[in-house]
Amino acid sequence: MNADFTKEELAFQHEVRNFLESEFPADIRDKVDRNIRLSKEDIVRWQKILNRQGWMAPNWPEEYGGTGWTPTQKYIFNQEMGRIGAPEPVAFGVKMVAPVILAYGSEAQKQRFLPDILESNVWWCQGYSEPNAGSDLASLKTTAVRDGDHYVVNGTKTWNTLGQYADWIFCLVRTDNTAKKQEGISFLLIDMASPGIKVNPIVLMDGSPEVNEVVFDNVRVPIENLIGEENKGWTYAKVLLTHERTNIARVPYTKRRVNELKSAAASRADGSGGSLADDPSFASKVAELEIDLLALEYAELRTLAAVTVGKAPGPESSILKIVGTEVAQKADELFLEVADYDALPFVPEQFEAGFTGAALGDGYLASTALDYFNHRKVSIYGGSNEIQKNIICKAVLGL
Amino acid sequence: MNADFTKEELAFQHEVRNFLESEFPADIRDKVDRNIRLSKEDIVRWQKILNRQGWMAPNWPEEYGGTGWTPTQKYIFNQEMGRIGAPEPVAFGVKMVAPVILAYGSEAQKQRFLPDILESNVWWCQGYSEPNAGSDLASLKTTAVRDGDHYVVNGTKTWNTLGQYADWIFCLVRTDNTAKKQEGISFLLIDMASPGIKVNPIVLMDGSPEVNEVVFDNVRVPIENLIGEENKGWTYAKVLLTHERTNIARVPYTKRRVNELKSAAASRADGSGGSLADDPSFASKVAELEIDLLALEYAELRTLAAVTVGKAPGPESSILKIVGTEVAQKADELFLEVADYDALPFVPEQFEAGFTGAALGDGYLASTALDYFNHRKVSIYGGSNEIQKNIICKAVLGL
Amino acid sequence: MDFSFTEEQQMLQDSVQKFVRDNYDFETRRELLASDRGYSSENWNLFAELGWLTVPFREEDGGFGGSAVDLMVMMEELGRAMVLEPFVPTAVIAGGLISELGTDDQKRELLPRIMGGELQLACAISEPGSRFNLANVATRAEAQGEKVILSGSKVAVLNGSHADQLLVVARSAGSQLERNGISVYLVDAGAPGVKRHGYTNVDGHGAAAIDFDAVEVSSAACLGAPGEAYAALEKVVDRATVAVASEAVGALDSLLQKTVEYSKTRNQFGVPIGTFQALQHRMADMFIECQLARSIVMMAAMKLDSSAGDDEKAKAVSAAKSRLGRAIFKVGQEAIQLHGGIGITDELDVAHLFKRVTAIETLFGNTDYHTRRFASL
Amino acid sequence: MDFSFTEEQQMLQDSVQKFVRDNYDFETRRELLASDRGYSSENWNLFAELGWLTVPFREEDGGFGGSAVDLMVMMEELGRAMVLEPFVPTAVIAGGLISELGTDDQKRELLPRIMGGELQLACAISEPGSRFNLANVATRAEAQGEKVILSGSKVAVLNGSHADQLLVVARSAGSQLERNGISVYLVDAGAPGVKRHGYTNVDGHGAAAIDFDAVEVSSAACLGAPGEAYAALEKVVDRATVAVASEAVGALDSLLQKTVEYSKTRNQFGVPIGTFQALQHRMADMFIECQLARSIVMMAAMKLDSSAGDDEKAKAVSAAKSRLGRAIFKVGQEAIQLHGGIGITDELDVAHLFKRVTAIETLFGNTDYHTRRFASL
Repeated sequence: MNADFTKEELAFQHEVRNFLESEFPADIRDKVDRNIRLSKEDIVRWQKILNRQGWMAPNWPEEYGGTGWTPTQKYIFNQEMGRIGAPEPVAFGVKMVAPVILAYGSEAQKQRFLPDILESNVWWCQGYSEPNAGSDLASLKTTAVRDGDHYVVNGTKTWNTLGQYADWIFCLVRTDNTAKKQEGISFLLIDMASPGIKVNPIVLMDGSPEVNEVVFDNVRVPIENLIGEENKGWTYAKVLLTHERTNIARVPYTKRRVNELKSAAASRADGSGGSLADDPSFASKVAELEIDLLALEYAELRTLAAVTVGKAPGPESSILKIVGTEVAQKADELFLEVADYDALPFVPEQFEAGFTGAALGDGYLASTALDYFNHRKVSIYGGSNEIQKNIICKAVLGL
Repeated sequence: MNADFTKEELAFQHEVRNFLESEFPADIRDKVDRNIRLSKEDIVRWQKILNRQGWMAPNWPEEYGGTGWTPTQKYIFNQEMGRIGAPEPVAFGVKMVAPVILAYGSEAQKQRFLPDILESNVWWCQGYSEPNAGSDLASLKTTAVRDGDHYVVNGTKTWNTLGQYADWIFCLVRTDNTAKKQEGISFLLIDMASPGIKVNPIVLMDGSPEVNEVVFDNVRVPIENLIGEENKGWTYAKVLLTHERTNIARVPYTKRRVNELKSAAASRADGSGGSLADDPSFASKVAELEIDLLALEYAELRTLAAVTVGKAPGPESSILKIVGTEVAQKADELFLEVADYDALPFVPEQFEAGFTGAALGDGYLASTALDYFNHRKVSIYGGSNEIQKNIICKAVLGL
Repeated sequence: MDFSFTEEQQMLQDSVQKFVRDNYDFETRRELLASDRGYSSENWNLFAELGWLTVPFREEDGGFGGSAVDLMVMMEELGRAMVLEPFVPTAVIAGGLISELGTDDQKRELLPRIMGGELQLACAISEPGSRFNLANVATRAEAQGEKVILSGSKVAVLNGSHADQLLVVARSAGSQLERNGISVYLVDAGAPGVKRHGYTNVDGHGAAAIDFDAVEVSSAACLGAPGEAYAALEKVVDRATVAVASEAVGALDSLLQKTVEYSKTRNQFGVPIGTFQALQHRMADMFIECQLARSIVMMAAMKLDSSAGDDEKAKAVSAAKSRLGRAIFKVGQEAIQLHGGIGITDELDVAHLFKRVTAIETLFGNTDYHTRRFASL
Repeated sequence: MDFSFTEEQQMLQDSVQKFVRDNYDFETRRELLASDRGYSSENWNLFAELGWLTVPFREEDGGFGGSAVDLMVMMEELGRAMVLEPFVPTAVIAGGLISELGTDDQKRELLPRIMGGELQLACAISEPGSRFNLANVATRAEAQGEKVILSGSKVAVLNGSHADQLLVVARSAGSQLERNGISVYLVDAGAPGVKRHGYTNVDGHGAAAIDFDAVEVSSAACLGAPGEAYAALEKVVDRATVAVASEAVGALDSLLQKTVEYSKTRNQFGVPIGTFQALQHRMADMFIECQLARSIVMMAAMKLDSSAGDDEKAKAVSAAKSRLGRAIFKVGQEAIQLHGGIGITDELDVAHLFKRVTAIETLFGNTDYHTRRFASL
């Protein structure tokens, strides 16, 4: 056991840091620092820069454009990205649909879809959840009925994140109504430009234009867009869910949040002549949060190490989801405490580029209540924390 | 609504306080202050003093020796008892078996048993739990089989508190094996001197000689010792469990603990030249505890008020059990923090009267780990906190 | 000691319950939120007609009686339905300050107009960096003959954008953190030098940041004697704290009730999620939190109405707000979590209740502030 | 970065696992607890034979290698079985101080005897009122020519009642809270003026309160140079902290495992209690706590062995002990609660595990102490 980076790892860290410092666009970095929402164009521009460097898809096999990095290198890369605030590539393409295509798609599908993901030419979104299939995802009802060389898709998908930008959607659809609920599901890729698709925005309580409902009304999908075998979609989705847990704990992101929290507290008056950072009881709460984050980081590193020696990460990684979201939400709570009344104004447009109205309160802090509200989602989505606990009980504790 | 005591209530408070200051024996008070275990003789002596004053059984009807107090008076009495550290009468007689006898016993049983309880001539203990019937109390297996004008009792009762002192035991026994499990249970009073009864001490993890297992081997019990009807015992026990929740939250006791905690912290060095009480983060924890206790106290007062206007206290009083035990256990944790290394020595004999060895550490604090260990029981006994939550779910929330 | 409502309190409760049942369903409230003012002037007039605006005031001032328990009864019902009308800023805070500090003339002039629903008021207390410390006042009130010149910046002024008149907490003497030297001035919202930047809070309630740029008022605009306002300010803010705490108690009850109902109808894995014991016990915990919050807020209201001393009253209020704050985090977060995705959408009342109670956690001092205030008293 | 065990570490783990499996079942341990010493001298000799007593020491001193990770591997297995032998006081703390501070002569004289199992040592650090502050030393070491006179009172001296020799932390210069001026002296446990009051801690481990009443030692009894011991003391106590933290990680794992097993066999309401989802999720929470505690203790051990600076190492240790402390309360309390009544009896190993981890929460600084130390570094 050794906590030190090797000389090679240190050199890699140096390389990543140099690249990010020089290539992460200053205007995007400024938006991140000021908590301005990034546009689709910002995101795509940054992803194309990453791709030029060959770092768009560290999780892919090298032959398709992956990096061939060791788990420690991936860890270093994520740390450095988080340190500077550079956003990870949007997950739906590179981390969610691509691994399914890589594992179960035909060679033709790989050639057709993967390069556009790598080059950020096509924006993907996810069509898993439905209004009546939340934690019980397998109870989904969207149907795909074979009609000649097409499937005809009908149904409604929900909690579709950033679907307003999407060119394609990957869906779990029911192709067999007679089988057990997990066994009649197929994995289908659908062009969002197909006739019969309607995207309805869902307004969240923080006012963010982030998720949508996607309605399919007799949408015709060519059968060559089916991944793998019909009725095997659940298996594909599930295997990938278990294996693709890279950075699920989001340690680098929360580390950055905690650093911002500490610097906000340091410059924040306590109302009685001092600074909030000097308040021992607040300092203890921040210390506990940092300590939790450290424990989480090493729990993740242990999981990565297990992967290195060939073990599957296994259901223990449910811990990373649970604790990762709890720690992030705790940071939001402490931000509320720092911000006091500055947390309360609801002026979402001040986080959009080009807002010219008067800033309210301490600029950065003015989003704290909205962040707190928005981030309630993280313990709900991606398999709610309750579902993760069920997994631990069943698969780890044998209960 | 009015938080002020009336003139009459203030006069009553004065009366109680004067009585306790003059009549609570100094030697017993000293033992309480020094955390020395009280002997059976101490307890009986004090109860007889209370009884001389007519205050032994505030929960009984006046005709049998009750006080006729209002709920506010009972509250005041409990507060004052707790303030000075005077122990409440042992519950098994006056608060547990007596209400059952009062409600369901024959006049002959009342005349035979109640006076001895009032006068502390007979020590009662409880025979409810069994090794395989804990939270699922109704699954008890101790049998009572009719044989002429006797029942023959066989089985094992456990978690029998202070049974080593007891003259009589009240038991739930199974009189019908064919009925549904709640419906074959009877309520039986048994003389502990009966042949065939064996009391085996159970050593708890704090070393305290507090609980026992009571084994019944063909114990013959006269049928006149049956309370009410055969096979109705579960109903009797359950109705009383719901109604007899006086002081279940043990607010006066925990208030006293918190005061002791604060004074211990005030005289405790923080290791760096100050006192622990001045430590802001410790002070915040104590404040939270005091605030919880205040919330609990008013939750209890609201329940008492509901009783006054004729409502049954109802399952909401499960809150009092849950929060009362959690708050008391939290106080134990904070004591551990105050005591640091002085919490650790295991010298239980130093809490027995007449101990002459050298005291270890700060006298009072030397019991803190033992208290912490011992008090884990409070969230387990009397219907575990999990069972209380089940009651809330079912009876209050309709789940 | 007595825990029963008076007949008047019972009637008041019935009256508010009827109003919200008839006038304040979620859709109606959404329309109000989307309106310019963010609340309904018709409702405000109705409040006046129903006599609710007299509740915070003493009988000798023409009020209903003005007990904290009266306020509690009313606010709890308003809280259940998330009523938006600015009752606390106008009637409890501004009205309370006038009632506590005002001369007889000032009371005669202003209180009937408040009770009649003719006057919207806001009180400018907080400043950038003052946090919850009421003595932290940098806004200056400089006497110039018969005039007083007000200069400074105020933030988080509740109802600040719609108020007709403003009560401005300013320092006529002393240094920034001192309790002495604090005064309250009545200022016309449209007076020269008053710059209002109105906005809506996350809970839908209106507020404003207001700059006072050498605003000239008559020295008679001071409520009572200059420099003596601190004690009354603390008292009135404590009363407002109990008012919003009571509102939160009602809102938390709604959150619990809606969560329990949802759990009985939402099916997952073939059964209602309310049959899952892990979720059941969490709802039991929510119930416990609601009951403890209710109990301690009731305690604070009763103490304010009792013969207890000032410090004991302040301590009771801080105990309540501190304990309530923990309940707000716990019950609010669990209500959202148990609702799942639907709980974080703007479509559902649960999200709005959550936002309101979260805002209340901050209002007039957050959990941590009140825990320390409790410990220090 | 590397998370795998070396072959030696793997062998060490196997060796300890075999020992506790063969020699340390719960009944055997109960007999040891009831014995005069409270542990087995035969076991101690076996530790020496197996080479375990060399684990904390550097290779150049004849040791196994002395990495913190080595210690962690060993302590975790000892923790699972609640091994009572005083490995930490003798080998980690006293041995560590000799190793860090001792002259070559002192090391040559003492270390082989420790590793050979011939010497029991105890280190007298804490004093009444010193709490966890290692610099808070009132015990005086007064030089008188070639002699040094030690006077003062020590408490909570682990292994203090059975040690052959004592290491006494005393002040040869400076004021009570100063880091400079602290020395460590080797004192014969039977020396005139040494008054030992031995007792057993709640976890079954022996300890003593020891008074030093003008105890005379040679000035050569000082480990290394007088007045310079603080840094080494802090370093050694940090290492001992990681050792007992690792022991607790093993014990917490045992608590979880035993609770899960019990829940599968204990029937209530006709089914095993492990089928109740509310209890299942609480066991999942216990599992999470165990994993976080294990991860952060591993982090601390790895940091101690790394090239990190002193403050970073100290900070890592405090992070681990702080986080572990929370896990101890949570996992320990839940293990007892889920066992119900049987869990609080002395009959069950669960109660003994609970007592040991509770004691470890206090040892070398409790949760709160280490949270602040983390924040201050």
